[in-house]
Amino acid sequence: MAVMTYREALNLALREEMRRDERVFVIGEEVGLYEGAYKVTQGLLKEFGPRRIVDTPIAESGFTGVGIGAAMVGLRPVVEMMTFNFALLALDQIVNSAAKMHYMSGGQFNVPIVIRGPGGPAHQLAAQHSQSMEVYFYHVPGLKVVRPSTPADAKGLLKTAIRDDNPVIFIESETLYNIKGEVPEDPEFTIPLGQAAIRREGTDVTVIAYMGMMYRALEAADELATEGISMELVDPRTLQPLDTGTILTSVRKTHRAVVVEAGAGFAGMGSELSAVITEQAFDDLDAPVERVTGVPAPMPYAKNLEKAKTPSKERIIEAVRRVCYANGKP
Amino acid sequence: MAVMTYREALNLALREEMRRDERVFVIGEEVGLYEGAYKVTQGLLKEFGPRRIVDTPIAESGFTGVGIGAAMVGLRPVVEMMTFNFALLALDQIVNSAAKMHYMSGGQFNVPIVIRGPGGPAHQLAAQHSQSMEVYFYHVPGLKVVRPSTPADAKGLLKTAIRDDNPVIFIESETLYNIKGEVPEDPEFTIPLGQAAIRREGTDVTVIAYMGMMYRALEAADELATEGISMELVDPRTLQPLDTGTILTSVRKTHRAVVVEAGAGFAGMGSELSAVITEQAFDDLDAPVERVTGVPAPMPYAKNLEKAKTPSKERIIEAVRRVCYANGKP
Amino acid sequence: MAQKTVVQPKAAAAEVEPGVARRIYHDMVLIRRFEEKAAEAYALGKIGGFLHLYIGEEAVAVGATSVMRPDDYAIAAYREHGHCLAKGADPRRMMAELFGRVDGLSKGKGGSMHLFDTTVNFLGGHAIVGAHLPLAAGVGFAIKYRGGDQVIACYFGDGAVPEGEFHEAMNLAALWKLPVIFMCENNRYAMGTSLERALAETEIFKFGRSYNMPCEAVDGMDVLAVREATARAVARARADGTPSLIEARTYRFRGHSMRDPAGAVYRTKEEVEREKQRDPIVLFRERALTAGWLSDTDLREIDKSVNDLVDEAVAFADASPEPPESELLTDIFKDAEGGERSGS
Amino acid sequence: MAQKTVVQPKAAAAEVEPGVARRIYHDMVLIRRFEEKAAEAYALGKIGGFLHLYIGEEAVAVGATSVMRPDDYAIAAYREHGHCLAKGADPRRMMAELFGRVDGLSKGKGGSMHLFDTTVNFLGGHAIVGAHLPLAAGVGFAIKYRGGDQVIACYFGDGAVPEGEFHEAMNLAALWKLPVIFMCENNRYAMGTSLERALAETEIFKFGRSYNMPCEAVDGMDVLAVREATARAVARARADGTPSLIEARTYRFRGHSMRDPAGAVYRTKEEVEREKQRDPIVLFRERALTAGWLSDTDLREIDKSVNDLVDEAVAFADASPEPPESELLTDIFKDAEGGERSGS
Ligand SMILES: Cc1ncc(C[n+]2csc(CCOP(=O)(O)OP(=O)(O)O)c2C)c(N)n1
Ligand SMILES: Cc1ncc(C[n+]2csc(CCOP(=O)(O)OP(=O)(O)O)c2C)c(N)n1
Ligand SMILES: [Mg+2]
Ligand SMILES: [Mg+2]
Repeated sequence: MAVMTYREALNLALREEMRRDERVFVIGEEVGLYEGAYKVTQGLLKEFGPRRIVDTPIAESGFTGVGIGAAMVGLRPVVEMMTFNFALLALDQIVNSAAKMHYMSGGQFNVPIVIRGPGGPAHQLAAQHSQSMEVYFYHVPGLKVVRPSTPADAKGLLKTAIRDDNPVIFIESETLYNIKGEVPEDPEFTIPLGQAAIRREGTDVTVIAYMGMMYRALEAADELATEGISMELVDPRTLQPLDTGTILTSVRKTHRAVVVEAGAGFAGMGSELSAVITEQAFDDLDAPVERVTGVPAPMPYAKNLEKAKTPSKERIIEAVRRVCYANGKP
Repeated sequence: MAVMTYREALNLALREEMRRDERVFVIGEEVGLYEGAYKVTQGLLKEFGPRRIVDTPIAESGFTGVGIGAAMVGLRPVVEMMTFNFALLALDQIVNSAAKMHYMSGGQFNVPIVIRGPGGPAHQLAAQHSQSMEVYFYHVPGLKVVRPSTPADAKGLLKTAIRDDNPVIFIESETLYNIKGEVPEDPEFTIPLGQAAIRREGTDVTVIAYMGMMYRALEAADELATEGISMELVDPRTLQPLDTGTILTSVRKTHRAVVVEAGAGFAGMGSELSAVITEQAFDDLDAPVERVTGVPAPMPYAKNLEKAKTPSKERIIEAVRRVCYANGKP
Repeated sequence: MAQKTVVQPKAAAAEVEPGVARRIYHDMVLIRRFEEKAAEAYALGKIGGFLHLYIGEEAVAVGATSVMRPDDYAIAAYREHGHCLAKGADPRRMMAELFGRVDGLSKGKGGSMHLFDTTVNFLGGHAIVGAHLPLAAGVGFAIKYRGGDQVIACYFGDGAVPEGEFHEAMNLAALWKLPVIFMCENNRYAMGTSLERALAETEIFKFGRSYNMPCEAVDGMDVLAVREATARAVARARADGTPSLIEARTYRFRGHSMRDPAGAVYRTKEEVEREKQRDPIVLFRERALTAGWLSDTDLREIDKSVNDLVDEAVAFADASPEPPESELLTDIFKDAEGGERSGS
Repeated sequence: MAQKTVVQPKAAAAEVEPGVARRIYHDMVLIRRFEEKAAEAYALGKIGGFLHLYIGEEAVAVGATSVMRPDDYAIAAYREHGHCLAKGADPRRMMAELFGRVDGLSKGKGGSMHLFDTTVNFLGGHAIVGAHLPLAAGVGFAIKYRGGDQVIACYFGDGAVPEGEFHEAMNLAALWKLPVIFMCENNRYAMGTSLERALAETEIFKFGRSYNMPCEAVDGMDVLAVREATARAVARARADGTPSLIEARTYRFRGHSMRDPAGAVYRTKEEVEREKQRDPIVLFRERALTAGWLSDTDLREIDKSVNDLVDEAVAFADASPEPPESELLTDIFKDAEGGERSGS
């Protein structure tokens, strides 16, 4: 174990997999000479050279397509989206080429590609640069979607994603790159896709949250503990495939669930989780599943409005109280 | 009232609005000389000329952007996507330009644009040409999304969409263009966005479905009636804004709900409806909301596999039976 | 930079070996007959969805493929029966794919627009106009990454040129010197839209100049002219990865798809009839006879064997069963099947 | 088709009226001072997010705008303070927007990357590279549709050229003869990526040829050279809608954004210093003095008034309150507010 930042964990995962597998290469805007707009690829050009660390012009659809084509014939590209907002320009390639190739070809071709970069609300970047992007991907058959909340997960899940034979959408967060945590140094340390993590054990309510919202829920948990409410916090880690087993086990234990997401909410992860939990644990629920989501508006620039846009600790606490006191005290 | 096809109803709506408002124009691939890949724009070039019926090269992002730019300075474009599958190439323009312009400019600019065309499963068009596309749009703040199931709705809702001052995503269906129905000829006939329609009144279960699935649910209703189950069928018509009022009123009456959608299901309309109904009518529900969705796979070409991909009448009937017999006979 | 301008249609000078002539004639006739049968099958409802015929354009795929190696790659759009056959795919499995049967190349999951065959390095079969151009650049990238000397032929229509992905792929291939041969099959129409209504510059090969990419236009009805131009491009690509843009001027004898009448509003019957006078198969047959590369007997013999091959393909497809319903959930992911994915 | 090649940097011949010289100098200095103040405010945390300075490139926006009418339109990317000021927006409301205050042009909702001002026909402020080019074509379309004789200036960086939307917008504008002036501000870098590493053809103006569009390159540090080239393009556009591509060769004196050091790894300090020797403001000041268009007193007077204006802008922004939280849900839709939308 070593303590490192989320950024360093990603960097280490890339180095280890590139050392391990000659077919792995990194391609994207500013990944080489500039060492990454967010420095995730720092030092990689120096270690692996321009053949494997490929700087591209601004042409998201083009270089994503290049990655997909290269993957079709056996390479294992890691495509960096400088920020995931720009992935919309490559969405057709991701959905119609990458996600469907294996199916359309009856299993003849597969696309082992990882498309990674920061996504989600950032700091005062406004409407076009601060969006929760996973909503464009997790509903697409043929794609896997990862949202790693901790440095250890960042490393373990990125390594697994790179070794996966299918397209994996790996969305990091600008706001988490500097957080520190314990990270296993074993180059064989990986985390399977589709396994949720229990971030905190509890008995009264299950809260499901990932990335920044997971940390906000942790703060809420501390405060709720002082008023005697014990929160169990589940972090799905991968949204597709989704580990419904762990989530349902927790809900069957607590009988209450609150889902938190930074996105606008309409037909989002919260909707899916609420639906799944209700379908499969209806008789175990003491209260309807509560959704705490971002306000359904584009992201405003002004600091105070931006703050009000995403779920606050207070809103999480209120939601937890609502489900807990729905039918009398827990 | 006149009986006409869904295609003719759309064509009439376009003609009426173009006659009414000189700022309205139609732009897209093959809309003019070819009169539309699906003939929705038949005769428009003849009546309005090439200035207002604009054929474009294959450049979805380009001509959608042209529509948005023209709308910013006062025109009212109707952009035809030959099929909505191609809208993925213009998604960045739709999401980052059209949907956010009004907000980013603090209300200074608005984008009165309609983006319309056929979407959803068609006949053996395979993975890239047969997809439920609404899932890419209804979660985006700043967009309205319409899915009209009948000729009358096609006319009334398209006219409203064209008169709306905001971007409206209007997704038709290749499989419905030839259906016939009564359509009001009054050029002032419009249908407000955000109003669901009760397609069939019933007392035992509320089924929510639109487009092809709505007709399949109607067939299911007939069969269920013979075994004494009375279905109330609600067609949301517009998915964004969503008429939750009508839906909840129905569910509070029937105490049971089944949501049907052609899409893959994960975080889809069914998820959102299931979540909303559970949140707001939890104590009225005798059974968890059931979702009947398409199989989470790309669309296969083979006829038999294609048939198995989307919800069948049988699957709808089974779901209704499950909710109805969940706690004893209705 | 070779930036030849278009040579007015005149037969290419080339001499070819009888063996080569035989293969060229055989492949062009095979494509023609295969598609005539497919059209019949479509009329009978045995093939569904969209069916886009390559009839009239055979010289492009056959001429280009004739100077490439089996280990070279090819990728195309949705009008790809010809390219797939030229690459050497089994007509029986192709027809079965069009019929949506389990013995099809992709078990019936892809259909006419999505033919793939790993065994002959045919990479599809793509139905989003322009989207396969970046994929071709990616294959070129992989070839270079591995230090190989293969090349990839990327076939696309004039309609793909106004798309942004054409520009992005051309720039990346030229910037990084990727061994891609961009073969534009300019049949003058994108569905019902003529070149003049789609491009500010209708001499498509000239776009190559914006990328300092060798480019030329050739008579796409002259299989040997296509062969020669492709040979030049292949030589450049094998030497140092230099990509090329070739504009093959051809014509589609049939409608855009089976749903579109041949002589639709966007072009005159006269124009279609005039172009049919330059049928690439007829032109080559005469050429081969005069040059003595092939005899009447050779031709009759080839015609006969092709007919048998195609009849066999149809019989094979007819006999093949529909894919089992379990196939609906296979091939979504390589490792695990649908089960691993969370759906509803 | 005028397809001039680049003239080696030499001062443009033009004579200008004292009044014009005054405005040109005033606007360039205003942009410079405004941004210097913005940089200070950013360091103080009064401005957040990304802040991209135009310092060094002032001659492009000012030169181009100086030959356009107030009713002409302008649209730009995220480095748009200069274009917005040149168009005549109120510096106070602009600074308030950068501060995220309610008196900002967009009530603080857009910020530095999304400046809009209907009152001066400034259409933003767009942060997706290349995405505003089709919008500009759309505005040109609307002008033509209405039979007006306005034009739109579309400013974009060299980094937008490899994007597909550049190609799509250029083709549509040329094909339909839309009155758009595509002004490429070639400062040789897209963030840390130099031209040579981004484009197979680094003489950007030449891309115009692929669309048969008049195109030329000009010294973007010479405000009068930009003015003249733009005047030619405006004349063509007003006459019959002919669009143009102008490549203004300029240089960014500061880092890509405030987060990027000026002399970062991708370019040498020496290069930056060398380029600073050709400061467009200094060049024009000397020119104006020698030519006698402006006197020392004039210049001092302008400098003073600009300083006052900018101080005022900062004071105004400081004094303006944050937008009320209710603004979070306004302006999502024009007719109804957030309420009408279904969220959670
Ligand atoms: C991105 C996209 N837009 C539109 C279509 C619909 N479409 C299918 S084929 C076609 C015409 C393409 O013409 P061209 O590229 O010249 O190829 P050809 O059919 O002539 O061989 C169009 C518009 C599509 N498949 N993809
Ligand atoms: C589509 C897209 N990709 C990437 C980015 C990130 N990005 C912001 S500015 C920039 C460089 C643009 O350079 P250029 O167009 O030359 O403009 P300059 O900054 O030099 O004025 C990049 C890559 C973006 N905003 N949009
Ligand atoms: Mg064509
Ligand atoms: Mg630049």
